[in-house]
Amino acid sequence: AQVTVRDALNMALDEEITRDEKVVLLGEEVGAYHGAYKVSKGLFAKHGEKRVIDTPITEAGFAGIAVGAALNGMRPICEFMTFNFAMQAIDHLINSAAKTLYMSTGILQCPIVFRGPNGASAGVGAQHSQCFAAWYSHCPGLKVISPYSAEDCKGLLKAAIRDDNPVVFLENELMYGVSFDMSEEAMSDDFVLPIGKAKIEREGSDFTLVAHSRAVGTSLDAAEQLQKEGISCEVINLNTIRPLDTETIINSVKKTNRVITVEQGWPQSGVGAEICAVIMESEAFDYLDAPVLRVTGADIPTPYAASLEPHCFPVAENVIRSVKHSLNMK
Amino acid sequence: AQVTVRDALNMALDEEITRDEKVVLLGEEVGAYHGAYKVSKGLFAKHGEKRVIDTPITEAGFAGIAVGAALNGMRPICEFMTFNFAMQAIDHLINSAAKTLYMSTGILQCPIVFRGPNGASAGVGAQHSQCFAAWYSHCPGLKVISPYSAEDCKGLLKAAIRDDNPVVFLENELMYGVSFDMSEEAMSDDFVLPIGKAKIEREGSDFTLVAHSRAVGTSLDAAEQLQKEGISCEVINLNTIRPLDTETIINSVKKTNRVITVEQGWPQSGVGAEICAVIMESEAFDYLDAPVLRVTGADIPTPYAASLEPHCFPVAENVIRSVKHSLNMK
Amino acid sequence: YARAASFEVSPYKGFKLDELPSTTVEIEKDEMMSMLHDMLIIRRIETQAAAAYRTRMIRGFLHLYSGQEAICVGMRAAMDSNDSVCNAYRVHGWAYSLGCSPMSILAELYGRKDGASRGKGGSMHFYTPRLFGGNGIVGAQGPVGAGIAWAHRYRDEKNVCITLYGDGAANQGQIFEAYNIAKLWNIPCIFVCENNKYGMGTHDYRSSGNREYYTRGDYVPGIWVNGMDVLAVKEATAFAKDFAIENGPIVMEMETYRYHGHSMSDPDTTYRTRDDIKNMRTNHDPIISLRQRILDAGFASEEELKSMEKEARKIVEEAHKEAEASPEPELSEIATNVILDKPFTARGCDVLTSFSA
Amino acid sequence: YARAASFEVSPYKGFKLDELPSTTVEIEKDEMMSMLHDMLIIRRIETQAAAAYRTRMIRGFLHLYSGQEAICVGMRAAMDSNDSVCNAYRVHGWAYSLGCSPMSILAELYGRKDGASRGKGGSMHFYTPRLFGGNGIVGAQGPVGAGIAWAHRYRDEKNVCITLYGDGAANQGQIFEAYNIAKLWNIPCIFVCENNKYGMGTHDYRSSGNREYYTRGDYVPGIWVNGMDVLAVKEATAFAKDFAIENGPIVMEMETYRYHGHSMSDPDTTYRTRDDIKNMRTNHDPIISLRQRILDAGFASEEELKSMEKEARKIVEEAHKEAEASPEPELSEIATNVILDKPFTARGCDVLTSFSA
Ligand SMILES: Cc1ncc(C[n+]2csc(CCOP(=O)(O)OP(=O)(O)O)c2C)c(N)n1
Ligand SMILES: Cc1ncc(C[n+]2csc(CCOP(=O)(O)OP(=O)(O)O)c2C)c(N)n1
Ligand SMILES: [Mg+2]
Ligand SMILES: [Mg+2]
Repeated sequence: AQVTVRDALNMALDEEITRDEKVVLLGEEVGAYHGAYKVSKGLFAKHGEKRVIDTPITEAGFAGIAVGAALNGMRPICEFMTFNFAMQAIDHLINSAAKTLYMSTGILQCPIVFRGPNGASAGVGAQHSQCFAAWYSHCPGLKVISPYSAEDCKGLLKAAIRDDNPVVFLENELMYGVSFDMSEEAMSDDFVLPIGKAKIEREGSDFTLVAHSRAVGTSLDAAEQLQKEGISCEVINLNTIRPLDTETIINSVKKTNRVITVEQGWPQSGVGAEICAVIMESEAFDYLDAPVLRVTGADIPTPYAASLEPHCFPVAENVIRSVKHSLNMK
Repeated sequence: AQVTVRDALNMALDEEITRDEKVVLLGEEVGAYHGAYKVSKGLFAKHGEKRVIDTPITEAGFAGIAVGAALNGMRPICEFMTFNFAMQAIDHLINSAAKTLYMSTGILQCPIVFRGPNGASAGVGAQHSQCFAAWYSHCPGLKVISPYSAEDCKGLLKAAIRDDNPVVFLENELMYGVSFDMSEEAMSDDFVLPIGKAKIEREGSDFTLVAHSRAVGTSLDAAEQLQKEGISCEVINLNTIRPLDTETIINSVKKTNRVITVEQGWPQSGVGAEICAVIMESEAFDYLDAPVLRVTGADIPTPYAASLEPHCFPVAENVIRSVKHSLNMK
Repeated sequence: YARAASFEVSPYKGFKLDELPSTTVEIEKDEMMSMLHDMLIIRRIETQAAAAYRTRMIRGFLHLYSGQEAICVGMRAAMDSNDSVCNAYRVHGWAYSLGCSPMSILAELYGRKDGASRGKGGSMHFYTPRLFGGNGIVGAQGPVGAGIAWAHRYRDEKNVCITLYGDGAANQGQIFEAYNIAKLWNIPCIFVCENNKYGMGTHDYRSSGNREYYTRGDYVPGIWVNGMDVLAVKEATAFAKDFAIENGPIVMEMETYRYHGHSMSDPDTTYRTRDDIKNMRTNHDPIISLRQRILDAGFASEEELKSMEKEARKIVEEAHKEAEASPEPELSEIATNVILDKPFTARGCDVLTSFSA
Repeated sequence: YARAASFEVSPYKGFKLDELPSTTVEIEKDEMMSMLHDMLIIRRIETQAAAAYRTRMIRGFLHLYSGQEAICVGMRAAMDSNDSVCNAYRVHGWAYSLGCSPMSILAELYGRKDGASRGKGGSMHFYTPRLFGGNGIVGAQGPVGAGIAWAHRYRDEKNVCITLYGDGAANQGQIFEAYNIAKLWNIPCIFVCENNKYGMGTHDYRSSGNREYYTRGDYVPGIWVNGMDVLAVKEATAFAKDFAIENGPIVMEMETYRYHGHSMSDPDTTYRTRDDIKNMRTNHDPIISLRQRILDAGFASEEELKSMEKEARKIVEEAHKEAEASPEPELSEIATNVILDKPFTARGCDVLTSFSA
């Protein structure tokens, strides 16, 4: 079936709330209003206000409450209207959620999912466009997921909710309305995908493109176009940023000998930088025929104007240009 | 003269508060109590409560107030008792301070310094030991300084206070009591160091060690020991993490052909990862005789016990082992 | 016609205040006419923006101020030119009141070069030397506004910062942190809660433990004002300004209403009815009541007011045309003001692309 | 000797409460003796910890609870075994009250394997199934504690979470956010402000706009309790627990005093005098006053109390010896419980080093 990312996420939430009465969804406008981006549409009516809970606009407060509830036996899904607003609560994600299992040597567990749209939408300006994948994946104690397709979203959100560790689940607003083909298997209530496994979205032999979230689409576009010029690209959809599936990356490099990383976030100490380091430090390095190049968001706060904003986020052309540069082509 | 890092910082604060009446220092316990780590000792008595201001324990509140004051013509130095607590206020550093110049197209400027101890101290546990260099340096609009010696601290803190951009100045508590020789020039009121310039702390020909903050000391120790085995290391003290002095790094790689990065923070998408990427993407790549390796903090929340904690932060031995591994030595 | 008149305005409610502003307000004709003019212009700008949003000339968010105009116009009338304002994202009315031309406002919304922020800020981010945003993060403007006010006091200026936030934002912890420091440091900050009853789709009884926003400063005195009565707003603001300069912070609650959805994409039907809105528009509109007062006082005739309305419409139409004609910012603008240092180069989306300023 | 007696305890102050707890407290001898025992043990643990800190057996921070023991002991006496506690870093007394042995507390401080968190948490981070830290970030425990209480209500348990913070922490914005949500959701959270007058070196008149902490919940009712009177603490907590389960959140202010510096490295002289401390120790000590009541009631003789004190000292001395004899955690512990997945490998400080769990 054709399913949008939004509906896939909605299915995952619905199924897991149904499956386990410890699971609740809380956040701003998730209930009566159906979610600011309608991801939780219908859930309030179906599951009631005990399970789908509207909060005031106080991120530190409700994220901390969600963490407390998780420590005391619940399995909350804490939605941030966007991850930009999670900065108000980030101490709870890092210090209260990610570190407590370790500090308590296992006395307390924190099974919680923090989710919401991450990164840039369209025309929302500098304060609403930041990608937090690199920040969260920097920190031990968390798992960090940044899925691409409807199937990824469903399978990984369900896995995240069932996981006993704190998980940061980074969605992308521009993807919510995008439809994907979804297998029958994926439509089932029991469909979960493994956290920590990257997915080869397209096999190829000349080049490896490593991407996450929306940038996977950008990479697939570029691969399509490059194929026409006889360049065969393998596209890796990371899906999970922490723990990073280094094995899949390394194996691909061994095959293609060339890598471009593709992400929407800023470059410095971003996800692409980590992939460069992973390749440096592994046997993959010896297989490189050319240095790894990064395609990233521009190193600039996001401008509003339609004439500027598109230059801040990668498109297929950036990938193609990088590939050709790497191959010394014009 | 022999000067501790603490006294060097104190001198910088004192001189700049004296020099410009727009400059104020605010934070928890900076005044009557002389600073939790005595960095601001004597300043309250000397400059009075108008210039050296104690705040309640409300980081979002006082950091936001400091940003507002900076936007309205003052030049505040906002101290966080440690940068762990700045997570409560991080939205103001990123969204209120770093992005306003851009969003306002230059109508508003935000000349502010956020400073305080960053990274691990000794025996303070998981919530008090995090290094934020990678996080802040990820974000355009900020300058990020992570100095090493007393001279660096003095010259760069003064430069940060005089800079018209928001600056994050990351100190290290374990360095406060360490003494360094300070040149006569550096003792003067007018001594400032350029932001964005790395410093070659030790010249060498066989290997480049790139480090910041306390890890510079670790690298110098390692270089010293390796010299005895005939391996000559060049030690680069980054001093500034954003903007990164890629030129100095690249030039050194061209000379030595081998690099180890050394930092106290976690590995994933850390400062070392960025250096790997910078080398990948520059002509330096072609000069590499071996892949860049990272020496970092362990990928673990910091444990308290004295038997575990030292394994979480790099010592000279980690650098030496990495160097020898790179050289295929035993 | 008369030159001035006095009016009975809506009564205030006080919290920990010994005195309240006068409910008899003496005002000159010219000032009243100019208030009406400004409110009409703001209303027209918002109407024009809504239309442009529908034709996709405006992207992203668009938070309209229609219904709340009496607040910016009334408060501006009590400010002097060195007073400051720090606001949230519902800011077009304030931008106009503090000197942005209708053209520069619309051009900003259209993402054009002649926009108040050269098209780089967008709908939420307006600035003038005394308007400190246009902040997109709910509640962040609370401490920032207090800091702006602190700088006034630091320089011994007899000025305040008017720091505005909504009924939803009123629950944000950093608002309380700002109250506390403002009280301790005696900061001349006027905290203004624009209570339009909703934070997005949430009625404030679902978000606020105490809905008497003027009392929420605890140890900070407060005053409730009918935010639909521009004369009451002006009078109360003058009072609050004197109070703040003398005594430190004060909280003002301005009760008001927004006519549009939260942002333009808000369906606006899950949480209130069209009748609710119609009732407010008909019976509590700040422009209608000001207009009536002008007529009652004999300051102007129905025809004169009609022509003022026409005039306002024309001004905004011309502004729209000019804004529409303004070019989009050139690519060379992309890297300016990331940081002040020059020369400055920012990396673009790939290793071959960079932008310089 | 008598089996029970009744005492007049320190009067309470109420905020938005119709009733107050009784000031006449009926209590059995055994319970009183056990309270004294517990307070003595806690005091000895802290004294021992202070000594160990001076010999560098304890690293980093060490926040002692001496002077404040009546709070954890009195509150524990009103709790049942499924009630929860969420605290800040000044937590040793609470760890003991909720079941950590003196040995496991000292061993944690010494960084040993038999420590309550196997030496990995340290002085600030204690846990039991019902003690949710030991939190090092000032104010963070506010919402977390409310969330713990929320889970109790979600499961229809008749339990509360006692959520403690200091007079300094009371200004943190997230405390107000927690009050608000707790009120809206009717959460059975007892917010307890342990007002020991100082946040580090700052007297609370320099940090708090309103120092009547029991009134700071605005729409959340409050009660002031003499935190040096263990019987008043117990009675008021029983009252608060009933109230919270029925009506939602309540704020308790416990007025108290800390005898040591903020942490052991605090010189403790810039902000108060030795005489201040001596006065509190002599005239307001919670142990001395409980002891006197026991004597007055004829529950025990001076000699019996002396021997109880000796006994407490012995228990802690033995605990110290055992803790000291406990080995340091093995390196294999370094990577356990970073994450629950198994097998798990964490990167160490260089590319050749890794740790597995
Ligand atoms: C910290 C943060 N959380 C959430 C949002 C999303 N958001 C934008 S406006 C808004 C509602 C605010 O309501 P209110 O304060 O009453 O102001 P109004 O829109 O009514 O003017 C929300 C939830 C945000 N911008 N920032
Ligand atoms: C967010 C944050 N800011 C600052 C600190 C440093 N700090 C630790 S305890 C403390 C004082 C707290 O005082 P209070 O709340 O009165 O508790 P008390 O120590 O008196 O028990 C401070 C400033 C911290 N741990 N967390
Ligand atoms: Mg509102
Ligand atoms: Mg205290």
